[in-house]
Order: sequence, then structure tokens, then C-alpha cells
Amino acid sequence: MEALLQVRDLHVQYNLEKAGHVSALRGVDFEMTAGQSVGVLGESGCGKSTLATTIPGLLPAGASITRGSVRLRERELVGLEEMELRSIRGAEVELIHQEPALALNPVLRIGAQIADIVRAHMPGDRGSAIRQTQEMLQRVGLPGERFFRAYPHQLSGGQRQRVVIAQALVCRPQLVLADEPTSSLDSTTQSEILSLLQTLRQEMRVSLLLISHDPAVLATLCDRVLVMYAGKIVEQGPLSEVYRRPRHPYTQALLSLVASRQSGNGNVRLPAIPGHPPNLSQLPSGCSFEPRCAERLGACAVREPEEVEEGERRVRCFKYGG
Amino acid sequence: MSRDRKMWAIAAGLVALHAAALFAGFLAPYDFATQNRSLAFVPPPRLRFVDNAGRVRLRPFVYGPRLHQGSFTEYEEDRSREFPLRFFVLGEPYKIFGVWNARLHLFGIDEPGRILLMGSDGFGRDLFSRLLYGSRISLFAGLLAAVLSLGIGLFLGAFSGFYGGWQDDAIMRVSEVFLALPWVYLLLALRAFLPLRLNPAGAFFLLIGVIGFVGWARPARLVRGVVLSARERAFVLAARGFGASGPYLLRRHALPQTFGILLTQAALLVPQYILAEVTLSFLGLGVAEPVPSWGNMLAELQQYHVLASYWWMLLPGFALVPVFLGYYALANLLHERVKFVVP
Amino acid sequence: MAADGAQVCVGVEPLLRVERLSKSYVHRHPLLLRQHPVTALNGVDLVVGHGCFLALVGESGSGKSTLARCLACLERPWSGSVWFHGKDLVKLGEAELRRTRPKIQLIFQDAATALNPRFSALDLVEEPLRIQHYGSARARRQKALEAMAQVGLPPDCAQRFPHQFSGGQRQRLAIARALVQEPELLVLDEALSGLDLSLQAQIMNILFELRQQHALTYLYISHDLGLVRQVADEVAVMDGGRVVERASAAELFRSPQQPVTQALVRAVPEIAGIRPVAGSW
Amino acid sequence: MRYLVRRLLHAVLVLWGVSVLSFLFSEMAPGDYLAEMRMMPQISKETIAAQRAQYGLDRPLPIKYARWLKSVARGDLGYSFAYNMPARKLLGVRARNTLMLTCTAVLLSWLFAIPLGVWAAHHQRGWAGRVFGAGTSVLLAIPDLLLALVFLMVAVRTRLLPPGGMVSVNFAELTPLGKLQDLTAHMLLPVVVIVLGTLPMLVRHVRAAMLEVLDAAFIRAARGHGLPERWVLFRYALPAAANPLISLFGFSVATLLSASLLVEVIMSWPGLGPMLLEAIFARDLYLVIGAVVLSTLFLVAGNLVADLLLYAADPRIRTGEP
Repeated sequence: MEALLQVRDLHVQYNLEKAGHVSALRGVDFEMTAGQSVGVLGESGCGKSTLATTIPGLLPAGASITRGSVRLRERELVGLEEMELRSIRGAEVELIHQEPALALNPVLRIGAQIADIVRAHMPGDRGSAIRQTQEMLQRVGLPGERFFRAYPHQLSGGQRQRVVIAQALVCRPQLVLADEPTSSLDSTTQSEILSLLQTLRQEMRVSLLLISHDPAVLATLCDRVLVMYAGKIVEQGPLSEVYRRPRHPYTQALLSLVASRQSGNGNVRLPAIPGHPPNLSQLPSGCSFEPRCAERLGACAVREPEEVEEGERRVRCFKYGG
Repeated sequence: MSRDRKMWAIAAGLVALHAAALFAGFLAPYDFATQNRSLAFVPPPRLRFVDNAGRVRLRPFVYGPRLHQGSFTEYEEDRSREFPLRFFVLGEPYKIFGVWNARLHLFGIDEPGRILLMGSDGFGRDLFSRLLYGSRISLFAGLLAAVLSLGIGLFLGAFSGFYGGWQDDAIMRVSEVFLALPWVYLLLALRAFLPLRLNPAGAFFLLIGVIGFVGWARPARLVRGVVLSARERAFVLAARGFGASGPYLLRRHALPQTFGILLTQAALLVPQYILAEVTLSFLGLGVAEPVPSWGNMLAELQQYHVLASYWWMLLPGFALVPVFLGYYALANLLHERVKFVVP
Repeated sequence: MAADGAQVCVGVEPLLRVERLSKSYVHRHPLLLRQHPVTALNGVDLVVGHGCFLALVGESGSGKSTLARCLACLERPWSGSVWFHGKDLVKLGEAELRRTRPKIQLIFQDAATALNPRFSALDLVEEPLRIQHYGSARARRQKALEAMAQVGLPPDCAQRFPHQFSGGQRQRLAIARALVQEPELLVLDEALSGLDLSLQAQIMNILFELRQQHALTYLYISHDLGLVRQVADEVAVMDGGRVVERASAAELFRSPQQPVTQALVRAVPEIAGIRPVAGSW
Repeated sequence: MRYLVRRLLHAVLVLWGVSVLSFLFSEMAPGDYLAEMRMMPQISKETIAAQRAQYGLDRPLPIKYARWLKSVARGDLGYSFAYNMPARKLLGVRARNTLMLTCTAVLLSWLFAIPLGVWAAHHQRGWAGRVFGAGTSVLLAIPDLLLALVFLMVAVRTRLLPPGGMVSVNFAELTPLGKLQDLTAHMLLPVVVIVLGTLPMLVRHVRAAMLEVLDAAFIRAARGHGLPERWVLFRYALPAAANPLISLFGFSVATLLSASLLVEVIMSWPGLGPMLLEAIFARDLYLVIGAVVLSTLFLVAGNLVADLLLYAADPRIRTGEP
């Protein structure tokens, strides 16, 4: 399977008016092959959303890519002209945001907001755009004229997220990035949306980069998982292997938390991770997880570990060399 | 923060303007009412440094005005006598704050010359002095009317926002009626129903009452909006959960939220109310002669001949611009600060 | 606490008993007379035992939040009664109600909006004591600092403002503020759903310690059965404004009876073949 | 439709409220039309009392108000003592002149405000945006009273434009085209002053509304779908900004009406302004009330137009759900 996406040594910095420079991504390296589904696991502030917005070049005004490259099918995206980036967004790469309610224009009909994307990227007249839109709405479970002519405020949270998914997939992009697509939804709606994403992804052979803070959500959809902490990927590999034998102490802690949740042995102390999440503007010199790590070694406080590769798995921890 | 420093600089500028109004007696060379029929409609003099013989003078001086040959309205410079500009001279008596007598003026020239920095009006009165005395009426009428408006607005807005129910509906319907009237029409209508001829003090307080009463609706609705949103906010609900009473919630949680809005509104309302006083006086419904206000000083411009030939009569109007610039800039900075403080 | 949480919640003398509680909201169009009432509570019966950790789950719109506000006496139901220490809270006058409110404290989902942005951390935690005229200023300060320490907030952050705290710390502040009034029942309305897993765990552990030290009773409201399964003694399921099923957490997951419960259980994402690593935390 | 009926009802209610308010204020007035006559010694008490009875001034307030309502229903809009004729004849012509001025001013100021506002929002960061901002704030600081006097003085001294009034002396003999040219020449100055007086405030509000919409999530999403910038600005941002802009329309009509009164007086344009002033000095009670109620009618009509536009532009209002 030929490579689809390669991210090499990606650094992104936010310059905040008062707090000076904050580095959200501090050297991220990973690849994706066509048709693959990769999960990004990390807690708030680890840089996972920044990664999602950096790839299609949708960084907010205050942020900038300071180093590294993002290559989509051998084509370098970093530093690309805005016009060329625009032709890629929507046709090649699509980003699904977290808040379905806010991602839709409140004064435009649903059908129009999908047909616009088709007309922006695909040849053909309005008629074919409308046909494709109706067909796509059908596939996401919003059939018929009623939904085509509906306005966003007339739909429920779950239905709005289905429209956003329709927008993302209507031009059959090669890569869809989904940033916590279901975190604001009800748990039952969430499982419906996740299964919809799974079926459509397989039917349309679209590669998916799914971002979540909940390992269980990734388990249902992803082949590979990247675990992020303080702007770096601390561990990555095939999901089932990583979940069964996690190597990095942070991954172990996260997964044991989820495991104890699932075993349900009732009101006993939870294996919480001590300490506080990292403050990106004042990171320690050594490994950023060192202050909270139960298996810290001497070297951990001195410098950051390099990434050690072994088969399909990589980990960034002195326990395994680095 | 640079924004804060800018804000305090502008505020200091405005305070200086108001202080100039208070010390008008000292700053102005003459009293606002002293007439001099022989010097009617005299243009502003040119401040000179080089005398007839070409010698440069350290102390600037002016020439007195002299009627042009054969005309009763054209003036030219009478080069025969120089009037050097003197500072801290004793001149016409005035009262400081209406209490202490004083005769010291910042500047002046020897008798019989008269320094008319901005020229004179139809009665030969010094426009510069009238401008300073007039600023007392205009600036403080605007200020006090804004305080009155905001007071009513705060009280009614907070009351209807916090207690709601039929009082809320009643107050809001009345405020809609006030807002449905273009403010100048409402201002004139209100003024029309009050006695026309009034002594200066009466006119001043009547103006403040009328202008203040016209504008309470908008601040009331803004305060109501803030109090309503505060009441729904979780921290007010939480405070009720500690057993807090209604008035406590209003005082400690709801009202502090309104201070930002009130400050911004004040900085917006004061210039508008100064303009209201100027408009009323300009139309002859405000402060009447001989007491000067920026409005009635411009009133003479409604006569064609004044417009055609006495351009300096327009100068008092330009005094409004720095005042407006100051207040609007202050309002913008306050608005940004308010948006920033409440996350 | 007994291993099987079930009889803890019902058997022992109940702290709170809710009988046929109902309430509906009426959307009143200003000019139009046609009103379409929305029923939020439709005859809720619920018993909460002393020291029990009862979870109340249901989809959004099932009336959970309305019930929470009625129990915390922040909203008056239309009918039914809430028995607490032998008194029916629904029938109490405003003054007496104000005295009993501190006993039942509500913790909101978004702590950011539940904390007045203009108050410093210490002011926030002290405020309830000031309202209830508790002891001298120094005693109030001492008790507030104590409560903050119990939820893991160091004294040096006493003067900081809410927007200078992280999401997790703000929620701790809200809990400290409730704790300082020595409540008997804490109603947590989705208090942890916005936080990361590790933060949820930290705060849940704090709640456990507080439960042991102060014999607190919890009513945790959520739509996320995954979190509830692991921490609750018993789970009551709400649907359409009524409690439709109640069982111990383990039993509810083993054999959910009602269709809505089955849907909730199915919706919890599972990770097959994962076992807790013998970590040393 | 329910929404529009409701707004119409509300407008009538407000108009009624204004008339009641005016009558209440008139009741408070110590002096009345006959005040001057009383001062003249030669007029006896009896004639004054007879005059009062004839004009119905001695009747209690409710009766006076009822008679006024009847005359409004008849179309007379009350009775003018000074001119001894129904107010409608006087006010009708003046109202038309005022409308001529304000409608053109409203049209022109919105015609300029929207493109300028959108342009300013788009170039927010550039130096052009800052220069534009400084320009508007200076123009904002020049009150329309001063603006009118300056322009009038320039017109008088340069004789380029007619110095005030509505038509020149020989208006009757002119050809229809000549009449139009003459009228436009006279209207040019007042309209320019009114527009310049309200334009800066409008542009600032349009800019603010656009800025708020431009950093909304659905605009980022639209760019994320690769839609051309043209579409993003005019098909997504402007319609969404329509709602706040239209509700601003009512407010702009109010400011324009107020500005036009002053400009009419200064430039002796025979509109409602000078008539109201005259009536005030003559203490012609019903003429004052007639002028005030008419001005409110214009404003309320302006608000109704705004509601109509809002109903058409914003589907959330059209479909009734909040």
C-alpha cells in the first residue's frame, strides 16, 4: 500500500500576545498509508487538535509552522500557496470539527452547504451537484427533500454531525481528519455516529485520522494509534498490540485507567495519574512526562529520549534505549 | 499595559478640559458679558513678532483694529500703536466657584486695546472669553445629564432585569415608547411643554432634567440585559444554593457585572448629551442670552450676513471636536477592556 | 463500604425520599396565547440512602438536570414532595428553605460559569460562610483554606482568579466551596464529563476520600455510563421524566431490563482484551 | 406570518403610547397658547375664557385626548391654533419634504456603509484598515450641527450651491427637468451633511458585525472545505451578518431623523423640523403633538421595514423556532 501522508519533524508555535511563544508541536513524525485508519490519543493540551488543523493548513492567525514537512502523496503542503491549498482542502483533505452545531452556516439550507463544496471542486452543473448532495445525505441517514431543504437550527446535534460528515465525504477526499467528532454528543448518539463513520470509511475507502481523549472511542475504529503528550508522539503502533502491551508509562497509565473503568469493581480508588498536565510554556528540560512518571530513571530528567523503532512500533522512552 | 496607559492619558486630557471650564474666569481675559459696540464683529488679530521697523520682538504683540476707510464693517490693523501681550495681569473682577472674588487673568493687553483672540460678536464681546465660560454650561450639562440618565437606567434596568414579571414588561414597554421617538424630536417636545423664558440657573437644571430624562431608555435596556444574563449564569444560581437572598445576589453578583457597561455608556452618552444642550441652545430653547453656551454662541450663524462674512463666528463650534474625540476614544478603550475582563 | 453497593443505598435509613415529583416548563409567547408545555418531570420516585453513591443516567432531555435543580431547592416542582430530615422541601417557605439549601449542594458541569470571575479563589470558597454568617473572618478564612487543601488546591493559589485556573482545578474549587458548608448530599450534574480521563480519576478519588471523612452522600448525574459503572454503588435510569429502572452498577450492566437502559449500555465503547496493568499508583 | 402580525401590532401599540406620552407632557406644561394673550392688558378675561372654551383647552385631559383621536381618525391630525386650520394640511407638505430628505439619506448612507464596512472588516489588520479607522473616528467626532454650519458657510461664500431652502424663486416657471435639477441642487447639501453625520457610526457597526461573523466556526469550516474566498465572504459571511445589520437599520433611521431635524432648521429646508420649532415657540399644542407623532410614525415604519427584511433574510425567524 503506497504511502498517503508523511509528517516529518513537525514543529508548530503559537505566539500569544502576553505569554510569548508556546510550542504546541515539538517534532511530530508519523506516516499513513491509503485506506488506513489512525487514531491520535491524547489529553487536552497535548497538541492533537493543532496537528489536525496544521495538516490542511488551517492554523489560526497566531500560530505558525516553524519546522518540518507534511507531504500528501509526495506533495509538500507546508509553505504551499493559499490558492493551491484551497484546491486540496475539500477535495483531498477534509477536517471535521468538534462542535457540529457551530460548523454549519445558520442562514443557509443544508443542501446548499453541501452542494457548494461539490461545485467548488467537481466539474458539472448545478443539477449533478444537487444529485450528489441528495445521494450523500441518503448515505448518512438523512434522506429525502425534508433534510435537503432544512436549516441547521431545525436539526438535532446528531443530525447536524451527520451533515458535517456528508460535507466531508461528498467529494471523496483521500484523507479525513476528525477532531473529537462526538465528544459533545449524547452517548447513544455518539455510538451511532462512530458506526456511521466506520461503515462509510470502508465503503468509500477513505483514510481517517481520528482524534480523541478516550481510548475506547479509538478502539472501535482505528488500525493504528499515536499516543501524544506535550506536543510529541510518545508511542505509536498497531492499536491492538499497543493496547495489549503498552510500553510508554503514560500509555500504560491511560489504558489501566480505562481497564479499571470497564471492570466495574465499584467505588475503589482509581489509578489516577498523579501531578498536573504539562504547562507548554514552561516544559522541563528532560522528558516531559518525567515529573509524573512512576518508572523514571536518572537520564529522564536530563534530556528528551529519542524515538526507538522496533518492527511496527515506536516508543520515546529511556526504558527502551533512546 | 499600553491600552491602560492610553486610557488614563485620554481621561487626564478630558479632566484638563473640564478644569479649563471651571477656571474660565482666570483663563479668559474679559468677562463674558462686557459689550463694546465700537468693536462689533472684529476678526481675530494676527500675533506679530516683527514690528514696523523690522526689529524682532521677544514679546509677541498685536495691533488694535481700526475701521476701514468709508465702511462700517471692514476692519484693518491700526499699526500706529503696538499692544504687547502681558501675562498674569489684573483685569475685570470675577468670582472663583461663585465664592471668592479675584481679578487676576492669565493674559491681557494694556487699555484701551482689547485682545480678541477669536474675534468678537455682534455686541463686541470677546468670543474667546465667552467660549471658556460657555464650556461650563455645555460640558457640565452633558455630564450631569449623563449621570441622571445612567442613574435612572441603572435603577430601572436592574429592577426589571432582576425581578422580572409584570414590572419588567411595564418598564420595557415604556422604554420602547421612549426609543420609538427620534431623540431630537423627543427633546424638543419635552422642552416645548416647559416654560420658555427661564433665568440662567433654572434653564441649566431644566436642561439637565430634560436631556437626562430623554435618554434613560437605552442604558436601562443594556443594564437589564446584563442583569438578566447574570441571573441565569451558574454562579448566581450557585450562590442561591448557599442560601443567599435576592438583594445579596443583586448587590454582589448581578450589579458588578453592569459596571463595565455603565462606564462605556457614560463615555458614549456624555458627548451626545453635550450635543443635545448645544442643539437646544442653538435653537433658542436652551440657555438664553447673555449667558454663553456653545450652542447659543453659534446661533448667530443662522443669520445670512454672519455666515457670509464673519467666518470666525464658527470657531466655537470646533471646540466640540476635541471633546468628542476624547470621549469616543475613551468609550472604545473601555469597551475593549470590558470585553476582556469578563471571560 | 460493602462490596456490593446495592443494599447500602436502599436498606439503610434514607437521607432523601422523592415522591411523584413532576414539573413542566411552559414556553410563553409574549403576545400569542397558544402555549406548548414541555414536561420535564413526570412523577419521579427516588430514594437516596445515607452515604450512598447513586448515579442517575439518561439521555439528554430525560429531565435529569431539572430533577437536580429541584433537589437542590433551586427550582420548585409543580407537585410531589421531597422528604429530607422529615420535612417536605417542596412545601417549605423561602426563609426556611434558604436555611436548608446549604445541606444539599449542586456542582455544575461547567465550573467556569459556576465561579464568579471577579472573585479570588479564597473569596469564592469563603462566600457561603459569609452568607451563612459563620464565625469570625479569621475562622472563615481558616475553614476555607482547609477545604481547599482537602481538594488538593495549595494555599498559594488563594489569591488567583478563576480564569487563571485549569478546568480540573476550577472543578476542585467548586467542590471545595460546596464542602465548606458541611453539606450532607452533593448533587453532581455532569460534573466530570468535560474533563480528560486522568483529571476525572483525580477528582473522583477526592470525592471518595471526602465520602469517607464526612460521610457524604452523592447523586452523580450523567449520560456517560462508562464513567458511572466504575464508581457508583447504584444506578437509576431516567427516561421521559420518570425513573424507569434501578439496580446496582454491576447488575445493571449484566442484565439491563428496559430498552433505554440496554441502549445506554450498548453505547458504552468497550476495549476487548484489555487488562489493568499492575501499576504502582 | 405570525411574526409580522405581531410586529405590526407592536408598532401600533408604540404609536399609541407616544401619543399618550405627548399628551401627558402637554398636561404638565404651565403655559399654553393663550399665555401671551393673558399678558396683554387690553384683552379682557372673558375673551380669553371664551377662546379657551372654543379651542377646548379647558376640558379635562381624557376628553382632549379623545377629541384629538377623533380628529386623527378624520385625518385632520389635530387643530393648529396659530394657523387656524387642521394640522394635516400643514404637516402633510412638511412631512413629504422631510421624507424626501431622510429616505435619500438612508438609502445613500447604507449604500456606502455596507461596502465600506465589509472592506474595513476584510482589511482589518493592514495599514489601510487602521488609516480608515482613524478617518471614521475623526468624522464621528464632528457633530452634524457643526458639519451643517461649515458646509453652509462654504456654500454661501463660494455660491457654488444654493445656500439652503428647497427650491429657487423661479421654481414654478422651470421645465420639469429644470425643476428636478433645481430640487437636487437644493437637496445636495442637506443630504450630504446628514449622510456624513451618520455614515461613520454605520460603517463601524457594519465592520463590527462582519468581524464577529468572519471568525465564526462555520466560516473556518467553509474555508476548510476549500470554497473560494468570494463565496466565503458574500455567500456565507454577509448573509449571516444580515441579522445584526438589519436590526441596526431601525437604529440608523432614528439617528437620521434626528439629524435631519437640525439640518432642516439650519439649511431652512421646509420639513417637519422648522415646523415643530415654530409650533413650540407659538405653543401651538396640537401642532407640536402632530409633528412628534408623525416623526415616530416614520421611525416605527422604518423598524417595520427592518422587521420585514429580517423575516426575509433570517430563516430562524421565518421558521419560528428560536
